[in-house]
Amino acid sequence: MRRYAVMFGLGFVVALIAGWVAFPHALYVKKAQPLEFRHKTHAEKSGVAECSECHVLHDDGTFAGLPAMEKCASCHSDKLGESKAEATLVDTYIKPGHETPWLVYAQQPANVWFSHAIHVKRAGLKCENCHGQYGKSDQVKVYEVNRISGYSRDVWGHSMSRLRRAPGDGMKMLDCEGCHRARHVEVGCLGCHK
Amino acid sequence: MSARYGMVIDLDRCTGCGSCMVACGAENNVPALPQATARTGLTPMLVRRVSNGLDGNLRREAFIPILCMQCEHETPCVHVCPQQAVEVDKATGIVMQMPQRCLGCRYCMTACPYHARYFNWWDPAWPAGMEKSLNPGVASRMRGVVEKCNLCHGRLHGAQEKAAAAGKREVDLADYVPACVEACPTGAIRFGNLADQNDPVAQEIHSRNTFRLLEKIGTEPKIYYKSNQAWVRKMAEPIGESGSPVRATENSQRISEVQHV
Amino acid sequence: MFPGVDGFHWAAGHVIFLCLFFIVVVTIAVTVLKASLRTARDFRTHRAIALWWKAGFAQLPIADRRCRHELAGRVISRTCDHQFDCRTCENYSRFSVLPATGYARDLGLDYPTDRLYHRGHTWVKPEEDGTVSIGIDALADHLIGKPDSVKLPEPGDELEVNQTAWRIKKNGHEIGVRAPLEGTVLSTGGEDGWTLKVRPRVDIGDPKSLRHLLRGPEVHGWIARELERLQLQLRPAGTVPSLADGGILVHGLIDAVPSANWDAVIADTFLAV
Amino acid sequence: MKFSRRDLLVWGAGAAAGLAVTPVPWKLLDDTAKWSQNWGWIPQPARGPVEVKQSACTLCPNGCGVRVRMAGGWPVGVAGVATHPVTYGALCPLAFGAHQLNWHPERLKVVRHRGAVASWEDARSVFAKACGSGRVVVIDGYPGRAASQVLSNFAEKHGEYRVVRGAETRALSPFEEWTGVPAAALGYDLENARTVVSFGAPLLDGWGAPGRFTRLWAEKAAGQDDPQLRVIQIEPSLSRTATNAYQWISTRPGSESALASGIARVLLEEKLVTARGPMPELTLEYAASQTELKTDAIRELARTIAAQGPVVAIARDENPAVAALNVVLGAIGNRGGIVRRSSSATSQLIADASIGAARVVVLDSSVPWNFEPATDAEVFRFAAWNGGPTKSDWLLPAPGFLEELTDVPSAPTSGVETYGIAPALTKALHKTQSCAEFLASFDSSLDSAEKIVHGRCTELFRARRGTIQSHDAVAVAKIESAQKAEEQLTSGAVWIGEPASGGSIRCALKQWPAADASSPLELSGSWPAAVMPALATKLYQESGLRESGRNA
Amino acid sequence: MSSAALADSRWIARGEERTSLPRFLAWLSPWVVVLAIGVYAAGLCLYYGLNQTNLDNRFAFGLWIFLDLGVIALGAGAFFTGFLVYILKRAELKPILNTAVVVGFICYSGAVGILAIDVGQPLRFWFTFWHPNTHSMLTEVTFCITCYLTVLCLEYIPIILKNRQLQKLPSFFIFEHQLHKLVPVLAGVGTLLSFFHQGSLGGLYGVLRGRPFAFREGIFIWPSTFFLFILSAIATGPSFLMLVTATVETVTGRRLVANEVFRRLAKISGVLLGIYVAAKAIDTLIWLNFTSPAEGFAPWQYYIYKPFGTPVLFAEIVVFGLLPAFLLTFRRTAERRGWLLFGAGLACCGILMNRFVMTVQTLALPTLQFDSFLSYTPSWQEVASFGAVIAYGVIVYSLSYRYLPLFPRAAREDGDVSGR
Repeated sequence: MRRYAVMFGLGFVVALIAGWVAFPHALYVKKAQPLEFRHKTHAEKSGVAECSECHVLHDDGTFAGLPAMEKCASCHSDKLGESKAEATLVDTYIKPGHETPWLVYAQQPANVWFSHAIHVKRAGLKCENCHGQYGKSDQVKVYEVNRISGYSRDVWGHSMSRLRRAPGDGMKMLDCEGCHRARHVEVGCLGCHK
Repeated sequence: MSARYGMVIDLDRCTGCGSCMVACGAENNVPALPQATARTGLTPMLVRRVSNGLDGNLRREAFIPILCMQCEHETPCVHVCPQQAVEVDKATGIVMQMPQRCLGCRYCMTACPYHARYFNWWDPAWPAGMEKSLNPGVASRMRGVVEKCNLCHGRLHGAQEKAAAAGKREVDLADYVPACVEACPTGAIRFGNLADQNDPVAQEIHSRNTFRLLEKIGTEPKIYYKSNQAWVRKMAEPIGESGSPVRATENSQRISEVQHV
Repeated sequence: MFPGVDGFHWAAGHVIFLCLFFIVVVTIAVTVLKASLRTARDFRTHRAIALWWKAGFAQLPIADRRCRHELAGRVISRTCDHQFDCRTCENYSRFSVLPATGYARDLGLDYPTDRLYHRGHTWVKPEEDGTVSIGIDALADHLIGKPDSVKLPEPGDELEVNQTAWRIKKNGHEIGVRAPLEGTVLSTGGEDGWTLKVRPRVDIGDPKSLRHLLRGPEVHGWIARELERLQLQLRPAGTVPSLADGGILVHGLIDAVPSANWDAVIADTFLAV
Repeated sequence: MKFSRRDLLVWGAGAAAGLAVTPVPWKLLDDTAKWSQNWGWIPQPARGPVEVKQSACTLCPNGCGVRVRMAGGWPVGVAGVATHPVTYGALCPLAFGAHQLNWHPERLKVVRHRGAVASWEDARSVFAKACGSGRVVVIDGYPGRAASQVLSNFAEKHGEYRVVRGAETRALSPFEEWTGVPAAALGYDLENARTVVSFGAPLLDGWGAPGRFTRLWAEKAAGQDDPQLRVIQIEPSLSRTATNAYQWISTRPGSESALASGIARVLLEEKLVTARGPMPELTLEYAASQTELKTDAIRELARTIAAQGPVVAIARDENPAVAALNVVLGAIGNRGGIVRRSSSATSQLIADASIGAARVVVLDSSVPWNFEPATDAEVFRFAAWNGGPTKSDWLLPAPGFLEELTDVPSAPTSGVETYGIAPALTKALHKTQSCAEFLASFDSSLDSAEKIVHGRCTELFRARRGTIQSHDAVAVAKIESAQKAEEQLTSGAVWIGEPASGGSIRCALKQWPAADASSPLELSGSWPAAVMPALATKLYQESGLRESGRNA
Repeated sequence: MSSAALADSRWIARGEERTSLPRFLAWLSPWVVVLAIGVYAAGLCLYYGLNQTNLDNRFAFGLWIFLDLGVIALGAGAFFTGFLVYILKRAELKPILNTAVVVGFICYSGAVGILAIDVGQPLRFWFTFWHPNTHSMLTEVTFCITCYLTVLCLEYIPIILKNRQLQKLPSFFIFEHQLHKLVPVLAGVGTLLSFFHQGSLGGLYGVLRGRPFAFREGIFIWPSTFFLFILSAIATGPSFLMLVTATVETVTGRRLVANEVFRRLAKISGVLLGIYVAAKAIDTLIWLNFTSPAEGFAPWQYYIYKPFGTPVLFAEIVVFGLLPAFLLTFRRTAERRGWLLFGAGLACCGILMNRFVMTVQTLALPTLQFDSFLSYTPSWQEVASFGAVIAYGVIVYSLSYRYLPLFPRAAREDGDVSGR
């Protein structure tokens, strides 16, 4: 009898390890960003105070998302430093005039419609509410993509159990709903889907 | 206050040109699949041709654009969907179909009295490179889900965003005009907020020759029709009501003849 | 489905529906759990054997469940409902006093009257020293003839009544012979090499303790019926059953009539599951 | 220790139990469902900044104003321009799918020589040789553009310039000899007409600039028992126009001229009009027998026609009798009738199928696909789409929808003179070249279309006539500079000339034209492009609204 | 005796005689072929999508849904017998119980299998549980069928574990024993679930106010079809069991169940069928005279399109309703096997016909003035997967009959040892 108990326990533990440790590694592929980028440095050195200085929200409500190449070029027209990243930026992207193929952490699937205007201008949300402290970070965090759904890891959030999460970690529909509920905002499916 | 978007379609003004269909298709990224037939195609806006059943000089035809009727009361599709992929939006009264939630059981299609719901029998496909010309405001649907007219929710989004940017809560109806309404060359399709008493469309629904399809089943559609011709108004009534057996009309006849793929 | 998940409403209908659903799910889950736990428990307490015997008995056709008193001719017809364990039968004493009308006829088999017989075709012979010897009876012996192999229990092994005491292999069939009573194996072997010497765990002085074993006239009645059954089972398909003429019982029937459904025969004879 | 089967079973049970409390099963459920919502093989719209631009549709000579929604530099939607002076924001059904035409499966991507793939260089060398060795005929389907200017300029030097006219223009052609005004300069003053007699013209079904008449009809006639605008449709079958007409007269096919004459006779006999023009010699009875109508019916019809003026009769195609009826009705050069639009336009040689001896024939992409010149010359056909089998030796891929800058002269039936510019909004998908570019590249002395457009804008500005209509109308006189005007036009504004001046036409019709049965129509309707937007074709099929893919 | 045959015979219940292995395999093989083709067809539908079927936007439901409704109705015998035996303590029906469970299991698993192909996005099945719309009859059906299938599995397991070889494993043996003790609980749950989803399947159509042919007024949240479906299901369930058992008896040439049991089933089936027919007739009258006119639909127009004329209605109520009800109830006919089975057969055809009409006629009839009556012919893929379900049923039942004690010897009235 004890033998069976041991066997059972053995299976149980093996499954736990496989599920909580091995599985996440198998599910998410890590991808490197094309460039080094430091939000912190940009804030300090070039005195960029507001996120919206680079991530522009136009007057008609449309949101630029990641700044276009010209924005970078306005300062990095030629190398400001010796770092390798600097070289790549200038030589491979700015000089030939190619956009940097950033991997977007907060990328939502094609069927989601998200308006920064409504959330920032009308609801007065701070960037941190959804994007966390990344704006103050000192290096690009590693981009992880879900093998099956093709979603960025940020959608599910970094806590696999989704139990203990920092604010702004996780951009699942559940998270949108939670926030809407908390603020008594009622939106139908097609309020956020397209 | 919540809006109730609706339409009044003046059938006397409809020449059956089909602009609304094409505009709707382009707006909603409807694929033109060669294998689709009249019975398996996607036509969220479908212009049906009807006749008064007479012959020779007395024969007259009319055209009835059929889209989702946006039923307000006991909305059949909403009631039957097992997983809440359809809902009547509280704020706009639009009956919203969510392809991403849809299981593809097609129960809603059997429930819809107006046959205004369509199933994606195939995956959408376009000539190589043409995705560049797709409307970014609307996601393309995958095979195996039901879709229908959502009153151009993509355009509603645009209007909402614009309103928010301008610091307003209510969208400006000038910014939110469904594709079919915009496309109609004779202005036969008129769109408005039925909840707003000052809206001309809201007033028009009370006029004498305005009617709705199958009014008696009590689904309270928000799409109204209008015609000064009695025989056209008769088309709103169920078969049998008019006392004579169903009158097969050109394209319904055609549809029933279509061979299956 | 749960509060906080899109589509959950605190509407009466919604909540009632879900509650009902969860109740059903829980009921089903509990049922399965209960069954598994009980299984684990019984598994620990080796109840399997008892259950097996029970099940085996339940699977016997009515005709094979005759009460010993019917076999002895004390009653016209009675079906046993105690798994052949007369020790628990409240009616035993009532019938056992009746006169046995069953006549002893020659079965062509040797069934000494100095021993008691178990329905699984084993016999028990009380010895003076308070031990008993156990062996398989004539019919079983004729049936099997020369076994390919025999696996006897080791001295010191505990026997449980109705439990498989030793296993005999023959022509690919494995025959489990049931122990007639509970006790400790003292020695194996003996004149024909198949008998066990056992110290019974029950007081064989007490008449109740061996009550479940057949004796006297019952034995003849019983064996007669067993032979009939054998006849039916061994006859080539399609032929009319002819009564036993004793002569058929050659030693090693299995080899003599290989065509028969020996699986069934063995099962019915040795009351296997 | 030995690992028995039962051990394995128990181990498995444990593992199963354990797995249930890991994210594995639940996350997989979630992700597989998500996967089904984001299948990689399903094209999704590209992301990019959205902007709205104005231009004009150049797929047919009506040049309706279009508002194009662009995303990431590509057109994603077409709509009408509400302020457009001719179309009032209406378009034909096909325009709404036009932005997908450039990806149409039948799009011509490469040069083809008798079906085989060839290169531009081959085409050029062959053309150059041929040019040197003989007469070149250049055929244009959309005269009056700057490009047409290039074409004719080239043709004058190396041969001959001819045009293919649309049905609407052909209907006006009889007046050329009677009035001396080129058909290209004539138009209908429909805005002021109160009765329109259509001899089979698809007035509500893509006739002229589609928006123009449908809007008029919708405002003045639709659903009214006694409309201000009476549309009388004379047509054998119940067409869209017929069913919506004030009156539908069903006649025998091909009897239009007879009926026209009959009506004219009644009008004159009964003095329903102040007598102008000659009395047709054919009798009312003859007309009746031809049309299979009762004589009384014709009388009745004539009275109805005369009842509410001004009246104008519109033929579906060239039809002298109907033209003459207009004379009788006094519609020539009068308010609500047939008016002279511009003084500038000149008459051009018609490219009827036979074009004398020629070494090379060049067909502009604006020539209807089903126009095949009867010639043994080497035929170079420019086209953006392949319309099926053709006799042309060379197929040269021309720019598609909104891929090239062109200017937009007045629409064939327009009552006023207009001018607009259709800028190229999208970059070319393939290595294409317009006929004008091609020809100009052989003769350096020729101005490019762009240059001519620029010149025309300057002229327009200098003339200081008319107004430029964008969101509001601005008199040209009030515009500060030529290139300001050009800018406005390039961004979708339209120039409108003064309203047609009345009696500037002198019509001399001596005797009634011979009533020949009107020619059976073989040319495509108002859609000269070789193909229709796939979406439109598909939706028409599925709805059964239009049986044939053509003539929308 | 070949070693294979010997090995095989070890798995056959003790003392039972079954046909030889080769003959058994010969009997299975055609069914296996049918199953294989069907599985291939189903694979096509899953891989390429439902364009493999002839369903379309008007005929959104077709052969498959009819099949689901049909088999689930016929499978009702499972829960109803369980209900009679364990809740109403009708011990005399015990002999039929195992068959009932197996049949039920086959029907329900088959239905669920087909549903998995029929929905456009099988991977999203769990959305129905995660975001349920409790107003939808389909939700009720989904929940109940899933639970009930689980229950059926749990009821089936003990029967499987009764297999001679499996029984030798003590753990299995005890588990079977214990689970068997708890089966009454499961029977109770099963009854509750089946009761609801049988009804909801009717409700499925009854609530379609957009389909006046199907729409019915009702009691509380349930349209009348809800109750009609329950009635018809429990009425025909026993009939189907009779048919199955009788068929097995003819195929195997063995007498498996006492006539008494048959008579009892017949009585139950007949009486319930009688009640059903009455209810159905009343419902039809109310629908034609009140419900449908109130929606503005003239009653006669439902029956002007061939082949769905009034004869269909007549056949449904009289030929397949009243007639079998009499055949099954009256002693004279009920005592004659032939008549009995004929009656049972009619009853089963009746319920299938009812489900067919409710599915197909409902969709075929036009609602709008300018609609037309449509017809639809299933594609081979649909038919093949339909056949697969039947083949699957036959195979599972054959295997169960061969290797499991479906009809315990002990329970049989003739205690004949050879188990002929």
